[in-house]
Amino acid sequence: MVKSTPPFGFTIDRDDEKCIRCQACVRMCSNDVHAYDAEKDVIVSDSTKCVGCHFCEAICPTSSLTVERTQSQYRENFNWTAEVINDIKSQAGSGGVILTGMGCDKPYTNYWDRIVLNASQVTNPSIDPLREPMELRTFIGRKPDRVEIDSSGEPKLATEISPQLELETPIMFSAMSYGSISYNASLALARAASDFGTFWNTGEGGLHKDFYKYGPRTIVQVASGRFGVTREYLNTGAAIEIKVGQGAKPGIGGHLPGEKVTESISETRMIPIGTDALSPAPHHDIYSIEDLRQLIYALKEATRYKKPVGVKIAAVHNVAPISSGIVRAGADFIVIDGVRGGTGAAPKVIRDNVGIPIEIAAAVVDSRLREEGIRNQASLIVAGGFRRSSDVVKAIALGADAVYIATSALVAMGCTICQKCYTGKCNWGIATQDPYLTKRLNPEIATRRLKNLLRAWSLEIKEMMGGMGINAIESLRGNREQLRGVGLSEVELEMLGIKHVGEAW
Amino acid sequence: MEVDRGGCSLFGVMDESGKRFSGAQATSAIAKMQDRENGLGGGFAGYGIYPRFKNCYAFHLLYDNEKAEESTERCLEENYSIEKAEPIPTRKKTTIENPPLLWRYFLTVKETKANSEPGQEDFVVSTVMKINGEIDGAFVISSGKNMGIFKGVGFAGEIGKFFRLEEYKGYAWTAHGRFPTNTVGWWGGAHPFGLLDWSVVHNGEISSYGTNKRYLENFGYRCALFTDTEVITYLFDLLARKYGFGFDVIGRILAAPFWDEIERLPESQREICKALRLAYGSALVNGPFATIVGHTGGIVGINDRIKLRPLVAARKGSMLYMSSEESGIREVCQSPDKVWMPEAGEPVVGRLEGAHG
Amino acid sequence: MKKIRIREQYCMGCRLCEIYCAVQHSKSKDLVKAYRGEYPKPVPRILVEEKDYLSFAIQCRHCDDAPCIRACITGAMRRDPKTGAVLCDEDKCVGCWMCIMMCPFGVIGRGREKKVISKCDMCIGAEEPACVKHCPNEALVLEDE
Amino acid sequence: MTKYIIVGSSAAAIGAVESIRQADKDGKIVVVSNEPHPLYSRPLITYLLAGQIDESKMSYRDPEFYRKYNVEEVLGKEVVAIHPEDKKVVLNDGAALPYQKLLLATGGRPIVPQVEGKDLAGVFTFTTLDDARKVGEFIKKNEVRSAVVVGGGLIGLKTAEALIARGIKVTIVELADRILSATFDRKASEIVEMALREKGCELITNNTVWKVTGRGGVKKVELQGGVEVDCQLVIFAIGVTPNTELAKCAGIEVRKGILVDERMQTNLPDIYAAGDVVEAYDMITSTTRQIAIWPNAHVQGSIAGFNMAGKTEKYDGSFAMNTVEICGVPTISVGLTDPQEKGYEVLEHYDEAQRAYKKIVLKDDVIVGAIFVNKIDRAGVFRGLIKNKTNVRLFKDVLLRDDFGLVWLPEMFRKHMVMGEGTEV
Repeated sequence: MVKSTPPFGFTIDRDDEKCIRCQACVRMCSNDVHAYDAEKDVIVSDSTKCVGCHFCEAICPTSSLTVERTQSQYRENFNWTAEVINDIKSQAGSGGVILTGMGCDKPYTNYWDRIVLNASQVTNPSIDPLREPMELRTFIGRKPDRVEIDSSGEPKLATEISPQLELETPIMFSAMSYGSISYNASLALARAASDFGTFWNTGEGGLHKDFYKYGPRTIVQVASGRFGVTREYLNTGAAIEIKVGQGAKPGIGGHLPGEKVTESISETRMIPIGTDALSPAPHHDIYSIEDLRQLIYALKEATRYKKPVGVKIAAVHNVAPISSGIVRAGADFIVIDGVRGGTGAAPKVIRDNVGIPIEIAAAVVDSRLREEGIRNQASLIVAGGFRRSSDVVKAIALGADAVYIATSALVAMGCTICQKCYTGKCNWGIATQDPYLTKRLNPEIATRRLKNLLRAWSLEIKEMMGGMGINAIESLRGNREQLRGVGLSEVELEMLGIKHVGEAW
Repeated sequence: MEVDRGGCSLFGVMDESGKRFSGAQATSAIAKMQDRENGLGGGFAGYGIYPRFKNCYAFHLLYDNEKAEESTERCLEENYSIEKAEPIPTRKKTTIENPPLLWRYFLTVKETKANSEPGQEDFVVSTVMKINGEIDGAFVISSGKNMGIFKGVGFAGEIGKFFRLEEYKGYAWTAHGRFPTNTVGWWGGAHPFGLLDWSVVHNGEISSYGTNKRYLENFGYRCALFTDTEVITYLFDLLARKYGFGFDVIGRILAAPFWDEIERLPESQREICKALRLAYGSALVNGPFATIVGHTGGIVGINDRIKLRPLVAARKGSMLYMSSEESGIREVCQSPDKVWMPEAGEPVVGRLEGAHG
Repeated sequence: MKKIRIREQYCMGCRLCEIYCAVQHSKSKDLVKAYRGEYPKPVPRILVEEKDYLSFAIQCRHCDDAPCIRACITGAMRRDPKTGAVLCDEDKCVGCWMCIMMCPFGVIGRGREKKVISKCDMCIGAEEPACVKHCPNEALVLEDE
Repeated sequence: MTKYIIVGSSAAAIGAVESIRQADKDGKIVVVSNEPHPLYSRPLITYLLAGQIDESKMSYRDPEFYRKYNVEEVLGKEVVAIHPEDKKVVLNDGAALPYQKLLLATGGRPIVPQVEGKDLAGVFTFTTLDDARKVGEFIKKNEVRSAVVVGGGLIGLKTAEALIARGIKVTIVELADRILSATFDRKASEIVEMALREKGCELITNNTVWKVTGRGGVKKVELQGGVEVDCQLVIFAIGVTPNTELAKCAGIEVRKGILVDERMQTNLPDIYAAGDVVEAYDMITSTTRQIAIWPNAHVQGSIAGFNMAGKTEKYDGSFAMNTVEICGVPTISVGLTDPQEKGYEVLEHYDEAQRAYKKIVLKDDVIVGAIFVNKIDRAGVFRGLIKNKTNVRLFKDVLLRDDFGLVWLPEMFRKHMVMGEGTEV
């Protein structure tokens, strides 16, 4: 039969009037899309190889390139879409699981886009964040049930406060392992978090020795593969996060192909060079909540109760009761990663079909913990597809203490969400270990851009808070009265615990 | 919040020595600031006004109809010994229109229901929550000992006359004139708001309402009225009565200092303030407000953390005055010893001599 | 003086510095016109060296003790008193290539049109040299010495 | 206030003035030159003759240079004696100038062979501005159409090129079997010879002029073996000899050139020497010898200047190197280009189409010499490697590549060069 391969999805439009044959595109494309034909003095582009990362477009000095989405058209069919047909063709050819990168791109309702915020009008003043103090400082960790003050003599605090992470903005960088992203990308995250006063997360790949100096701003992850986990590692971090699940692939382990296990990565992960790094789907020492409790306390013991220990799970149907169990098992913070959470590599079918949106998960977990009177025992960090500052504000108003961002951080560093992270050929130098590509990400620029993003979002959060007449993030946290749903059903509103637009207090 | 929106006037006065004086002062002071109200609500709280029944919980109730009255009384009889029940005396010839039925009851908790003092208080709170939440047309205005709240729809000065406050004597009085912008007046919605001996008069609109409300819900408070005053009353009840914090600490919770101020404090204070914000961040009252809280031990005035609503205080001898405007104070005390503007978040505390808290 | 610092670890080998340098020193100073309309094609005064995944762009280092100035037989090569840059007066240069021989960086070249040398002039008059301005990865940065 | 006297006014003198003024703002500097012209660049005379430049472009520095540097010029005067014991120099007009520090930068003068007819009109040497003017005028006046240049070295070839540029038919007579035999190897010589011939220049090698004939003016030269060449102009460019007489008489140690130490001081205190007149250290041969080239003169003058002004600076030596473009063929030669002894390794590549020649001479994995013809753009990198005695063992195989550059150097060395980091070189 005729080879039935899926048609490609992009076309390179080159304005030949403007092309000066400088060949920057030829040199730069890791997918070898462009080639110079010296005989004809033209540059030709092979669109079939294009992944749509737009790097050539960005580098072209005369803007002569446009990467356009083109899809060879099949007969319209609501069910048998081009994506479906192409996936089948691809699998009929490969016989394997379809891999992809980044987060779920399916059009499940994005509730952030269906929630609007409040603002003060007339009866109370909005606050100008440029003139008045506006506090975003956030603490992650177990909060005391009650504060006791010893007033015999000079008043003194008589309550012991559990270890806390102190954030200058309620935004942290979510787990991305060194291995899934480049050294320079990790470095930029570490530096930006340190400079800005927030935290970054090692992911499950261990902590490179060079990054130990950023330890006070690092959340170290303990995942099922236990890569790079040592006593020193645990004690270097500011907090420990036990990774049970990830929004992009709940119930699935991880797989870093051997080619990516370079010398430096092998050292950091403590595995031989060139071997596949496999994270099992479950932690093989956690088959129940009691096991989790043991691990939490083992880690607390290992760090002498000086670091908050948290647990990250993917948002799934039972997220609320599971969260309650985790808090009761002794976690100081709990991370919920929604269905739109990203990944370096995941089976497409899992990424797109497993898990629930973070908006609902955040709301039900917060409510559940409050109902059980244990909300103060653990901080709630939510993750999975935070795209803008308003998403953050809405999450906090639903009840989250802080959010994790990762995809947004990558976009700040250049990523265009082409979803090809798993190929290791990231032209932007982010999701790759190829030294020819990694040097493209200047960590100084990346750090600056990440800090700018944090700064911009923080300013916007302050603007929104000021508009609501709130000058401390504590007063936004769980303040669902500031939220209203647009066009949501009763049940959705109930899950979110918010009123519909039009309803007053 | 909706019911509290607007300008509003506040007034508070007490004699810290415990000497009792008539409600006329509070009436004329609040009437002086009539510009700040629109006739849709006014009210007063008086402390030390029922010395004969000082060991009884004095319940002030308003009823929309007799059916509500019957149900309520049935509920009270079940749980309390009613020492006395009577209509609250009112003056007929005023501008006040269509008053509801107004009754007061002096009650002691039946021993079978609760015997310890904290137990009795919790029981009273649950009774109030029940009547207000479940009996249609009945509303408990106040429920403390040796105190009472008098409020209704009308200009505050007229409300004072209506309730014949000049005939009561108390050591502390608070008063409120309302300016709600978009609701019909309802007698129960006027200030002060009360629970046990707590009474709150409030000028402001708190933007942290949702956070505060959900926080209080953790401890069994049901915010039925959707009002700031209700929330502030419960916060005082939780922090002062249940947790036993002094007003200075409560001030640092409700109007928490900013982090950069906290960082400048000496270490022991810094630790306390930080711990308070960590533990009670959800009790931080955000947005503009000025509040005067009354209780058996005295009165406390407090502002939001950036002082977006006015509050002025004055002293003359053992007398302490607090008011939205100085004019209110000058109306009843022409030459105070000292007049000052309290700082944002700094509580002004009037303490009854010999009282705790 | 301000000098261009080379940071090879960030050079991605795109050679845009060469392109912008050439255009900066072209007649039209316009990318498309310079490359598609001018003859001879403009020549960059910066050079990207590449080997495997290592690359860097190098141009005149404007040495403190510049061997090219010492070697110049015409006095065309001189230090600009204001900026400290090593500049060549093309009117004086006779193309003896003494400076090319002396430059240990190999960053002085022969001009294409005239028999004069061609070297980095720090884009005199411009706020920032074109190579620095257009380096997408800040592999070239202008720094105060 | 120190008083400096500098004898000579070319590259070494300029180098010295520039350094003295860096170290001593006030000292009095006197430059004595036997030429009547203010500061000019001697190598430019061939360009002047060719008409490529006019006299206004001859000045090597800003015409105001001496004034700006507060230097007193004594032009057109000859120093005839040095009295080291009195610290004085005597001029040909009898004046005696006292000095505290003296620099001899007297350079060299052309060698004129003792052949018959050497004094005929139309016979010249070619090293000074006056020479250039005279030759220029002579050509114009006599409508010279053919010339013989004796000597196929750098000066000879540049002069020949200049004459060719003026439309004169030139014959070069060279004693050796090829031109540029001192600096080039045979291949390189051939390429240049080819270019000269293509321009119509005639080359006669293995021969020399023994007689110049003509009445009133030159008519022809006679070579050995009976060869005769008609011409109206003869230029002798067979070499230069250092002007060491003055020094010798003053008791300064002289071999071929004046001997100096690392600080460019002669054996007599406070008397320094620099430029073409000295013998200095050759890094490649590890001997002292004369390397009469412009960059050396400037550096030496500069070192001498610093030391005269009380700063200690050392001259670390140099080596032979030269660059010349003849008839559109640019060339650079550095160091030992054509060793005859054993123990050298030679890498070479010739690109026939472009006539591009590249030759690298190594000894014990260190480059000691190189030739570049037609493609000279990165020759300086090799000169640097020679100077630094860099061991090239690890990248020897790429030295001949067109894209050879700093990127191939060992990491530490490269980073130092490129990023200005790392160890001092």
